[in-house]
Amino acid sequence: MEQKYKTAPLRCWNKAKDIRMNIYQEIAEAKEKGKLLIGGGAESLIAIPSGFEHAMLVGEPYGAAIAYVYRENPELYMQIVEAAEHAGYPRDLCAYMRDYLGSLLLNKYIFGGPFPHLDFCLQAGFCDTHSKWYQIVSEIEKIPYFSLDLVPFDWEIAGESEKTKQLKRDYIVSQIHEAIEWMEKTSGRTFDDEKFIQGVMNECDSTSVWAKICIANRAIPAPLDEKTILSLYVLAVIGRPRQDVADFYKECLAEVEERVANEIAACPYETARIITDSQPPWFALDFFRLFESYGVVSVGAHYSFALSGGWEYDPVEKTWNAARTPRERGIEIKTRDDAAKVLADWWLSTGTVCRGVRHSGAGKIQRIMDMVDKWHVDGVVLHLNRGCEGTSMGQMEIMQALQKRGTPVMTFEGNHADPREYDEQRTFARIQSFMETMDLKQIYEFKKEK
Amino acid sequence: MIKDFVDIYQNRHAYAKEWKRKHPDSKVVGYMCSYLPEELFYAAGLLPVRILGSHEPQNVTEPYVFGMYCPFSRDVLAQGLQGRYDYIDAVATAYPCMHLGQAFDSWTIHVTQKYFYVDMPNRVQTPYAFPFLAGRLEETKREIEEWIGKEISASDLKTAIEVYNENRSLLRQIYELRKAEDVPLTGTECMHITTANLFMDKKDANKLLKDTIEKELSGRKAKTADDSRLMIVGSENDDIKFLEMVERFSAVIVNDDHCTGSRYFWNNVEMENGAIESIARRYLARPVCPQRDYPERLRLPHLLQMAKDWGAQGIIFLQQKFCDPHELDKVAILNFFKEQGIPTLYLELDVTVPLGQFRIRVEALLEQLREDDIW
Amino acid sequence: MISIGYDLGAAYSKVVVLKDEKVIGKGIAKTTLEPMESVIEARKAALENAKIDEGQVERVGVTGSGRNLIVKSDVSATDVTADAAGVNHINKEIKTVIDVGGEEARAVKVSEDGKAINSAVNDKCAAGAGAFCEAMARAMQVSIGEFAEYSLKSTQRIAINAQCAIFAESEVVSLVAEETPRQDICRAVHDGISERLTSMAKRIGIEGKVGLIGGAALNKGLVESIKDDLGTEVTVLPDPQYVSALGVALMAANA
Amino acid sequence: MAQQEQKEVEYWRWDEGNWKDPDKDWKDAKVISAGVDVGSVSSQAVIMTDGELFAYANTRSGYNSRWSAENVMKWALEAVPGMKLEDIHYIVGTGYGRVRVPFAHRAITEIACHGRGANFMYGPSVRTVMDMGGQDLKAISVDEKGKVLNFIMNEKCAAGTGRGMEVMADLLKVPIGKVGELSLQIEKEPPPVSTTCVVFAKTEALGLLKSGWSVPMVLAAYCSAMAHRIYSQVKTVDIQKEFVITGGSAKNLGIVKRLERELGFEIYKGTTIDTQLAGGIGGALFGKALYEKSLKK
Repeated sequence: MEQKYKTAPLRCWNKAKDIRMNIYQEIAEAKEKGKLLIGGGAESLIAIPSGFEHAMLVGEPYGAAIAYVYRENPELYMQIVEAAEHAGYPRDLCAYMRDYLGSLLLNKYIFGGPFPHLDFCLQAGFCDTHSKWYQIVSEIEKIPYFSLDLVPFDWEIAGESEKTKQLKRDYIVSQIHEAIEWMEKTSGRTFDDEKFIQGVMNECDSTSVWAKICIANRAIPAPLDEKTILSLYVLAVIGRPRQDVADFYKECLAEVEERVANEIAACPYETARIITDSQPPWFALDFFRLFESYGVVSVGAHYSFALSGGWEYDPVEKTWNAARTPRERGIEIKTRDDAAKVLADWWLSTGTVCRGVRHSGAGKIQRIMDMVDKWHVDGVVLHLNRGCEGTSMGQMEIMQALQKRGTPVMTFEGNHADPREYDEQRTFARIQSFMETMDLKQIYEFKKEK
Repeated sequence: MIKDFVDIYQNRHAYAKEWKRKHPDSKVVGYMCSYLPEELFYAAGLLPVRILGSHEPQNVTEPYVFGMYCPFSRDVLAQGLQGRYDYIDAVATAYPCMHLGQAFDSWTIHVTQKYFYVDMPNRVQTPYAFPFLAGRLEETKREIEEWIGKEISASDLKTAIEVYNENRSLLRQIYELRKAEDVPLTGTECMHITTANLFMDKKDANKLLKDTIEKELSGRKAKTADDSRLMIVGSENDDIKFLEMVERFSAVIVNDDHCTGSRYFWNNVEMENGAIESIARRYLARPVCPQRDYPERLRLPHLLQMAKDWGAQGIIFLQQKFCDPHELDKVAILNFFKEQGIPTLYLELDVTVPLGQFRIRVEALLEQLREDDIW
Repeated sequence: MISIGYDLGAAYSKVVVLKDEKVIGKGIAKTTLEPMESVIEARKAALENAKIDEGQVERVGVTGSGRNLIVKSDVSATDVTADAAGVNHINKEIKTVIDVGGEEARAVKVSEDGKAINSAVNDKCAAGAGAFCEAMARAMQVSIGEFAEYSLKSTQRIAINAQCAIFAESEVVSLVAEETPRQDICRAVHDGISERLTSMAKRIGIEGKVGLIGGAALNKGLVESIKDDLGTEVTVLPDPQYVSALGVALMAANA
Repeated sequence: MAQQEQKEVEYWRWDEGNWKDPDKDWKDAKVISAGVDVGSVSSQAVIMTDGELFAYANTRSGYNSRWSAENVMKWALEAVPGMKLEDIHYIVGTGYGRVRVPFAHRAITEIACHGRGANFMYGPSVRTVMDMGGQDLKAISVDEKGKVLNFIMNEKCAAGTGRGMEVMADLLKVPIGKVGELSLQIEKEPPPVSTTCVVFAKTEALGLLKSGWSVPMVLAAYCSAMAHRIYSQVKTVDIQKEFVITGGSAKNLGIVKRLERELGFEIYKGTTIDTQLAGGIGGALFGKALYEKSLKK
C-alpha cells in the first residue's frame, strides 16, 4: 500500500538531543565549574534555584534514563534496581525512585563515572513519594534537605472558592521565600533576583509554547507522533527555566506549524489516532511502532502534554488552551516577590498533572474527554503503570467513562521504569486484539527496532 | 463496657441508623482519614463516622480502582458500592494519600455526591502550614454552614472541642492502664474500643468509656507479667482476627501507632484565643502519618518513647499491602529499632489475613523474645 | 465450504473442522515437549472424526499463543477475536464471555455481530487459571473431578488468601492442619479463582448473558463459585474447550 | 487429566527411608528425645540419645498432618527394634503441622529448630542458615548457640522453592535427584528464565525446548533463576559466614553452585548428615533441654 501522506524527519530533533546531553554534561561538570549541584523532582518549581549558578539533577527523567539502559545493558540495570531492593525498598514503590536510589547506592552515574555529589536537595511534594524520596537521598548523602509542600488547585468544574485558591497561592509563595533564604544560608552564596526573574519568565514561555506545539498536533495528519513528542517534552521537564530550552521550543513550534501547513505527517499511513495516559515503558517504546503498522498514530498523552505544558481553562468553551504568559498578559515582574507570586500562580493554575494526582475524579475525566474530541482521537490506550501510582490515579474511572461514551479503550499493565514488570509479548498480543476490535488491518509487517 | 464496644464495632451501621432516628433533623457524614477535623462537623450537630472496610473478599471495586492500590482503600470503597453506608448524607476527607484519595474520588462519583474536602498540608513542619490550614478550616466551616443552613457559633465550637478532648483523654487513660505489668485489657479488646469509638457520637462514647474504666477495668487482669509485651506499628489496622491470633499465644499488645489507634487521639486541642486556630494547631501537632514526616523524622523518637514507656519487648510492623507512605518509612524504622536492640517483625496486611503464614512468623518472634525458655 | 480451525494453547492443542458452518470434527491433544506433535495428533483426530482427508480442507484459521506454528493460514487471529466469533455463533444472547484456559484467563465483551468490543486478560500471575486447580487438587491429593464434587458439598465459606498457585498449597495445608472439612477447602479454592475471574469480567463491565468457555468450564465446582460471585446465571457452552477453534474456523470460512 | 498424570512416573519423588546408628544402644541413654518435622511437602522424625543422632525416618507428607506425623514416627521406630513411643522422654513437633503432632509434648517453630539443628550439624561457626524447604524460603541469622537473632520468609509467592523444582523435574522427566548434576552438564551458562513462577516457568521451559534448547540448558536456566531469587531474599538479612543451607534443595548442586556464584563465597558444607533432617534434629535437641529442665523442677 502506498503512503497516504508525505513525511519527513523533524529538523530540530538533533538539537533537542544535544541540549539534553549538554544538561547532563553540565551536571557531571557542575562541581569543577564551581556551580551548585541540586537534586530534586521535575515538578519541583525548578525555576526557584535560577538565582544561583547551578545545575539540577532532576529525579524522574534520570530514573527513566536508567530504565532505558536496560536495552543496551540489562545486567547493569539489574544491578542498579536490585541494589535498592536489597536495601529494603519494596518493589511496588515508585520505579523512578528505586532506579535513582539504586544508582546512588552503587555510586554509578548512568552517564559515566560516580554518582555526582549533590550540595543539597530541593524538592516539592505533590505525590506520596516525592518528599520521602529526597528525604531518603539526603539521609544517604548526609546533605541538607528542603521540601516545599505543593497543594494544587482542584479542577475548575469543582468550583473551588477564590479564598481557597488564594490560600494555596500564599502557602506556596511564602514557601518559595523560605526556600530561597534557606538555600542562601545552606550554600553561603547570594541569590541573584534578576536571574530568578528570568528563570520564571522562561518557565512560563517554555510551558506555554509547549502547549501550543501540542495543539498544533490536532491537525490531520498529525505532524508529530508520541514517540517524537516524548523526546521533545523532556527538555521542559529538566530545563524549562533555561534560556536555550525556551528558545528551542519557539523554533520547534515554528517547524511543527510549517509541517501542518504542508501536510507533513509523522505517520505516512495515518488512518486512526490514539492518545495514551501515564508514562510509557521507557525501555520498550517499540509498541508505538506496532500501532503504526496498522496506520495508527498516537498523537499525545495527558501525561506529556500536562507535565511540560501550561494550560489555561476556558470556562465558556469548557476546554483548555495554551496559557497566556505574564508577558502576554502585560504583567511586569520587578522583584523577587513578584516572581514568586507569578511562579506560584502559574504552577497552580496552568499545571494539570498534580491536580490529577490529588483530584482524579470528574476533572481528569473531563480533561481526557476534551483531548479525545479536540485531537480527533479514535481510541485511548491506558498504561496501568505499576511504577507510578500518581499518574495512574483515576485511570480505571476514565476507562469506565470512555466505555460509556463508546470510545474504544485498551489497558495494559506495565511499569515505566522497571522492565521486569512489563511483558512485551502479552502487550503486543493485547494490541493486536485491540486492533482487531477496532477493525484495523495491518498495513506492513512490524519489525522490532534493535 | 467492653462488650458494648464489641457490639458497636460489629453493628456499626445499626448504631448510626439508630442515632439518626434519635436526631431526625440532623445529618451523618462519613469520613476517610483521621486528619479530618471532626470538631467542625460535630459543632454543626452532625455525626462524623469513620468509613472502614469489612475484611470480606470482594471485587465490586475492580471496575474503578487500579490493582496496585492498597486493599484497605478498596475495602473502604466496597462498603459504599455495596450500600452499607446508605445512611450518610455527605462524605468527607482531609487529603489522606493517593490510594485513599482514589477511593474518595470514586465514592463521590458512584456513591455520595455531596462531599467535603480539606487540603490538609503534608509539610506540617513549616510555620506556613498553620495559616494555610487555619484559613482552609474557616472555608470548610463556611461550606458546612451553607450546607446545613445555619451558623456554627463560637460556643458550638467550644463544646465540640471539649467533647472531643474528653474523648481523647479517656482513651489516653485506657492506654495508660496498659503500662501495668498485668495488663487489664488485651490488645484485641482495646482495638474493639478504639475502633468502635470512631463510629460513635463522642458524648455516648465518653459515657461508655468512663463506665468501662471505673466499673470494668479497675483491678482487672486480662494478661499476666509472663506474657511477652508487643507494640504494633503501621497503617490503618482494625484487623481483630490478627490480634486474636497473636494474643492466643502468651503475648499481649500494649500499645500501637495506627491511625485508627493512638494516632487518632494522642494529643488534645489546646484552647487559644481562636477556636479554629486551636483546632488547626492540634492537627498539625498530632503524631504524624509517614508521608507527613519530613524533613525531620519525628516518628522515630515518638515510637521509641512509646516502646520504652509501655515496656514493649518486640514490635510488629503491620502495613497495608502496597501502602507507599509506610513502605517509604519501613527501612528507616526497622533499622532504627535494630540499633535500639528491639526485635521487629514486618508483615503486610491484606483484606483477609493468611493466618497460616503469619502464625509461624509471630511464633518465631515470640520464641526470640523468650530468652530463658527453650534456649 | 470446509474449513479447519486451530487453537494452539499453552496446555492443549484443539482443532475443529467445519462444513458450511456446522461442526463435523473435533480433536484435542496435550502439548508435549515436541511442539508439532500435539498439533498433528489433534488434527489427525479431528479429520478422522470428520471422516475427511486433509485435501478436502479449503480454508485454515489459527489462534492461540502457539499460532505461529502453522505457517500457511487464511486467517490468524488472537484468542479474543476467536472467542467472540465462536461464542456468538453458538449463542447470540451471550454478550460477556469468560474463557479459562490452562494458564491464561480472559473476559471478552461480544457485539451483536460477533466481534470483540473489549477484553481483559489475567496478569502475570497464574492464579485464576486452570493450572491453579490442578496444583490445588494435587495438594489435596484428589483428582480434579473429585475436587469439583467436594466443593459442591461445601457448607461454610472460608477465604484463602494467596495469589500464587503453589503458595496457596501452603494455605491449603494449614487449613487441613486446622482440620477444616475437605469440601470447604475445595470450595474456598474455587471461590479464590472465581474471584479473580469475575474481577476481570467486571473490569470490562458485564452485559447480557454470561458465557463460560475453556477447559476449566467443565469444572462444576468453579462454575458454581462463579455463579455466586456474579449473582447471575452462567451458561457453560457445549464443548467449551473448542469454542476458540470453532470461532477461528468460522472466520476462515468467511474470509 | 489429573488421573492420567498420576499414572505417569512421578519424577519429583525423592528417596524416602529410615536409618538407625548400628553402633548405639538406646537402652544406655539417659535422655531419649525426638523431633518430628511435619512440613508441607516432607516429614521427618529424628530420635536422639543424649543429644546424639540415633535414628530417623524421612517421608513424603500426606495431606493430613496428623497422619503424616504418626506415619513418619512409626517408620523411625521400625528402624529401632524394641523401642516404643513411650520410651522417648520428650518429643517436639515442628514444621507446618507442628500443632497436629498428637504425641508431641511441645510445638516449636521450624525457624528455631533449623537454627538449632544447623548449629548441631555444622558447628558453632554457623551465622546464617538458609532453609530451602518445600514451599518456604527462610533466611535465619543465628549466634554461636544456634539461637535465632533475625529471620525473613518469602511472602505470598512460592517461586524459588523446592516445590517448584519438583514441578520442573516432572515436566522435563528428570528424576529430582539428578536435576542438579544434569544442570551443570553444559558448556556455557544460559541466561536465567525470566520467571520463577512455577506455572509460567512451565510454559517458558516448553518454549525454550521448542526453540531447540537441551534439557540440561533449561534446567541450568531454571536453577540460576532460582538461585538468583533466593539470593535476593537472603540479601535483606545481613549475610555472615559461615553460611549453610538446610532443607531438601540443599542437595541440589545446580542451585548451590550458582548461589555461591551470587554470594561470592563458598557455602559451608561441613556435615555428613542429611540436610532435610535439620528441623527434626533441632526439635530433638530442644526436647532434650526441655526434659532436663522438667527434671530440675
